Amino acid sequence: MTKETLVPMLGIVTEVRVDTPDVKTFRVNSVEGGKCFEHMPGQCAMLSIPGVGEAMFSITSSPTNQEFMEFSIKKCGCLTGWLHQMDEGQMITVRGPYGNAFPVEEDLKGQDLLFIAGGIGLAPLRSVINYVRAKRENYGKVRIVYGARSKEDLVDYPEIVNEWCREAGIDVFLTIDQPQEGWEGHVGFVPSYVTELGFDPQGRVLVCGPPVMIRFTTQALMEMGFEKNQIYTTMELRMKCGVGKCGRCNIGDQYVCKDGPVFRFDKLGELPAEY
Amino acid sequence: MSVSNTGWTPKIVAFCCNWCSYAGADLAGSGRMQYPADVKIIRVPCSCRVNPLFILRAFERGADGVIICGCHPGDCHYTSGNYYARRRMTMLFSLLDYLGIERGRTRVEWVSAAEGAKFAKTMNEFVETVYTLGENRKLRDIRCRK
Amino acid sequence: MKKIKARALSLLADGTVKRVLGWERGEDAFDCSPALFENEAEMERFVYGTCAGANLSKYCVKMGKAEGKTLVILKPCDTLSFRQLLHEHRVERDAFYIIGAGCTGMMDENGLLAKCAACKGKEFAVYDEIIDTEECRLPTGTEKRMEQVEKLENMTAQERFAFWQGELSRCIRCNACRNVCPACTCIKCVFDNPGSGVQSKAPVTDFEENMFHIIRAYHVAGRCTDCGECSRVCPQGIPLHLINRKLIKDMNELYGDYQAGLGDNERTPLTSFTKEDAEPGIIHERGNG
Amino acid sequence: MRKFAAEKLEQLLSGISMPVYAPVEDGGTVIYGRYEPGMRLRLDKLGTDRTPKEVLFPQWESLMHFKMEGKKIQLTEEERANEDYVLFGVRACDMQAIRVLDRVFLSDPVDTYYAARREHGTIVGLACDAPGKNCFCKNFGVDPAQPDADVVLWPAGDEYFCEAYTDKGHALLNGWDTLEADECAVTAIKEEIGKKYDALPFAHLNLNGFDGEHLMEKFESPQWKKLSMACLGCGSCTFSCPTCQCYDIRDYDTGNGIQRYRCWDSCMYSDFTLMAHGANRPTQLERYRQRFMHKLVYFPSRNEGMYSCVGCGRCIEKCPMNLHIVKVIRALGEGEKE
Repeated sequence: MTKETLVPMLGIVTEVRVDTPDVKTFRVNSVEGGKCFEHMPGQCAMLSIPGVGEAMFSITSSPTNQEFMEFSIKKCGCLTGWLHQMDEGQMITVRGPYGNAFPVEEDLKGQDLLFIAGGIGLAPLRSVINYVRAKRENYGKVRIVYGARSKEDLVDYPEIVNEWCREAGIDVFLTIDQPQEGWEGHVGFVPSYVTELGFDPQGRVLVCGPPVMIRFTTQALMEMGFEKNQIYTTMELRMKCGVGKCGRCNIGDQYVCKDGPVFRFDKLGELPAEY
Repeated sequence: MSVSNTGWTPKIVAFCCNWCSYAGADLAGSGRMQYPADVKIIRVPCSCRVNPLFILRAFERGADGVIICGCHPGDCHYTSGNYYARRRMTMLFSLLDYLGIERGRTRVEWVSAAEGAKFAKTMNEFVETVYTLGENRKLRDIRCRK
Repeated sequence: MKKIKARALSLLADGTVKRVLGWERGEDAFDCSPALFENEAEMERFVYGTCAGANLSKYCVKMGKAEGKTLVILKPCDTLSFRQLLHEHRVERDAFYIIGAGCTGMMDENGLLAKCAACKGKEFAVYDEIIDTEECRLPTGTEKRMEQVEKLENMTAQERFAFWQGELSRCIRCNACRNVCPACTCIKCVFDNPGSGVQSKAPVTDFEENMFHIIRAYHVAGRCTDCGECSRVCPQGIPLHLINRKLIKDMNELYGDYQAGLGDNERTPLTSFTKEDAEPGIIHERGNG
Repeated sequence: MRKFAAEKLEQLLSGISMPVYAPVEDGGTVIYGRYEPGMRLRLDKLGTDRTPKEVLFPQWESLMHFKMEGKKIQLTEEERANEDYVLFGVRACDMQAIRVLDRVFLSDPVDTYYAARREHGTIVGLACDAPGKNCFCKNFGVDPAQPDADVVLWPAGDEYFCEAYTDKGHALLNGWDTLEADECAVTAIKEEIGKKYDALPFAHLNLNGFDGEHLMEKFESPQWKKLSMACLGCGSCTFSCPTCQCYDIRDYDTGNGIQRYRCWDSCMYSDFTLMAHGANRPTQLERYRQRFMHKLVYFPSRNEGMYSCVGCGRCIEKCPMNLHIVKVIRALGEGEKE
């Protein structure tokens, strides 16, 4: 943890991987080598390029990775546009970790886990998935439903196909929005695919994706009999300080950067729907 | 010229219209007419392209004088751009004057493509005026000081 | 002004208008806020009197998009702003029923408002009907409109600079002057646009205040009706209208008398020209340097 | 309890070796500015035009500098405040506001920029001998007669009673030439203040229901639409408020490096929550609601019932359209208190 609230540490981008046409994954090390700090799955960090801006990104790599941190970032604004132009060796500033994490050592322990992600929504869940894979004995069955607009838009496709799909005890269900040449898998939106697959309402569900997807997916899950306290999601709002002081990400009496970004659905229901 | 014992030379931003004044500046250059290197030329399509914010931004970032050059009234490539610019700049400079900013730091001059000599002369005069006014302190962002 | 309330109620009752944009009574005699009334029960809190200093024209930009006609109460000076908005096609005439409300000068706790002290007259520039009294047709205030501008013009440049630094350094960049201005109707202000390079939320240095206020006044030059709201709302009491008035004075002197919001010509002095206009150098020849 | 003659006050202030920030006039407005001998003190002014918050949390402050060279970045932190100073003449409401700021900035993780300033300051409070018609501090548990400061002054005609409550306060007061005074006089003053306060129009508002338990009920109130209708979305309430602490962090390219600074921001501004995919509070209604909900419901829900409104009355005076927190409390609350 960085001691000072607003002063970042320096990091170096040691590898840039092109995932999809608009998503790149950046490997970040501290200047001395190694990781900038330790984190838990679901936590975030503030990345910045001085003069361009600073923003919150979820840490995509698992804490069990001892060598580096990874951030999967979709190009959608000013700062992310700049990040996408970076080459290896570029220094950036990093501060964190911020926010709570998925309760991997508490509520999720010993449970069957269902991960549902859409598009870049896989980024925060990938950290959990790899954490769970590393500590496989602590968790039950793992099922992953992941959808994107097209095959090219599936983030981390090689890792999913080469590692996750081949691992025992992990079922991966992929889907894309539109039929596409060379794609033999499922076609359709994530929520309807979830309904189609039909899951036993037990264990814990972790959902992340575009707001619309989250809304319809949770509806589908409820219809299957899942309870609100079985479902977790992670949120994103505009943030500046990352420590619950600048007031930007305030929803109800919660600060998404400090009390979130991971919320259980029953808790979310108690908050004003300003997200 | 304009180098004193302190070594200070004024920074001048000149907005030149593409069709007349920029060509005039070109002519001054190719005719080997001397004017100070402190003048930084920014080419704009027409003198009426100069937004008042451009001028204020130039002052913010440390310019000591701003001059706008365009085609002579009646000769605008877009028929009437410089007529609008004339009114706008009159109002803006009058307002700056009203706020207590030195009048000599702003100027408008009409320079045609054939007037290389006038361009050089105007710049020499303007640099001289700004030089006597000294550093721009009233309209500068202190953070930009070295 | 019971007549205005009664008329508003009857227009509301017969369906001519769907809602009334007026003022709502507050905690005391000087406390009244602009408000929207949609039925008779709500109209119970309607008030019009010397506390109604706010110019309701700005709200009309938003309100014009609502379904059905809106009744709006405008004072003589407010009608200029409204008409200027009409010129700029920011409001639709048909969307509003305008009651021109007589005005004897608006007050706050400290007496007559500064903008009323230099009243521009009691003519209505646009209205459907006028409700006023004899007394309302007498001009209020005694101050000549350009008196203070002239005083400043006669100072030396250094004095003027000191005066404006003293005033503008108090600015807290709350944007009240901009947000209240009926002429400031840009959908996205350049000072709110991260891409403009001048977006800023705090008076970081003296310069930023200068830049904000120069651009604010300049951008409404020719469209500013001198309604005086900018100075009225300033929480730091900066006489911002003096910047706008200087521009008005210059335009009148150089390009002929002009009052924004009057006439049918949509061209303002800064969106028109003559071939014989004065050269910018003219400012070097006038007043104090 | 000590006392000194009122005429000696300026002499005492001038004698303090540290910088003194006190309510002084600045072109018609009253601000907490650096006091210099000969300046006119405005201890009579309630609800100063700018708040003492600015001394601890300035509207603008530099945080750090970056030098960019190729792919390299060099970071230099701005130095923290390290000079002792005195903040003089803080009213009870503004003092409570500083406690509110403490809750925000000194809670974990501590904001060291604020903490440094807080640590170096000695605050001299001033009891309100004449609370005004816009005052409603007691509703939020603030006693206008007893600011929660290091040293408190009670004006009483031609003298001031004073008492120190902390080590910092004692250190300051020990340097002053004061006389022994009778506690009873101050008790009488306090009673007098209480009576004056009770006669004020907003003295007793009903705050029942402004808490975390009624969060959704207050949030969903149909009143917000009417209340927010006239809101211009300016920041005059926010910037005049002694407790509003939302800020923005921005970078400025000075031409020879990047300066990262922080400045006040307002939840009333349309770009406050704007992200690449839009804003989550898209209209003025939501933004208006956010400000008052935060002060009256969200903040107390997080902070054991401590409101982040202190009843100073500045927003009543400053709002261009006379929309203010008392109107909100009355519209959303349960009527007047018996």
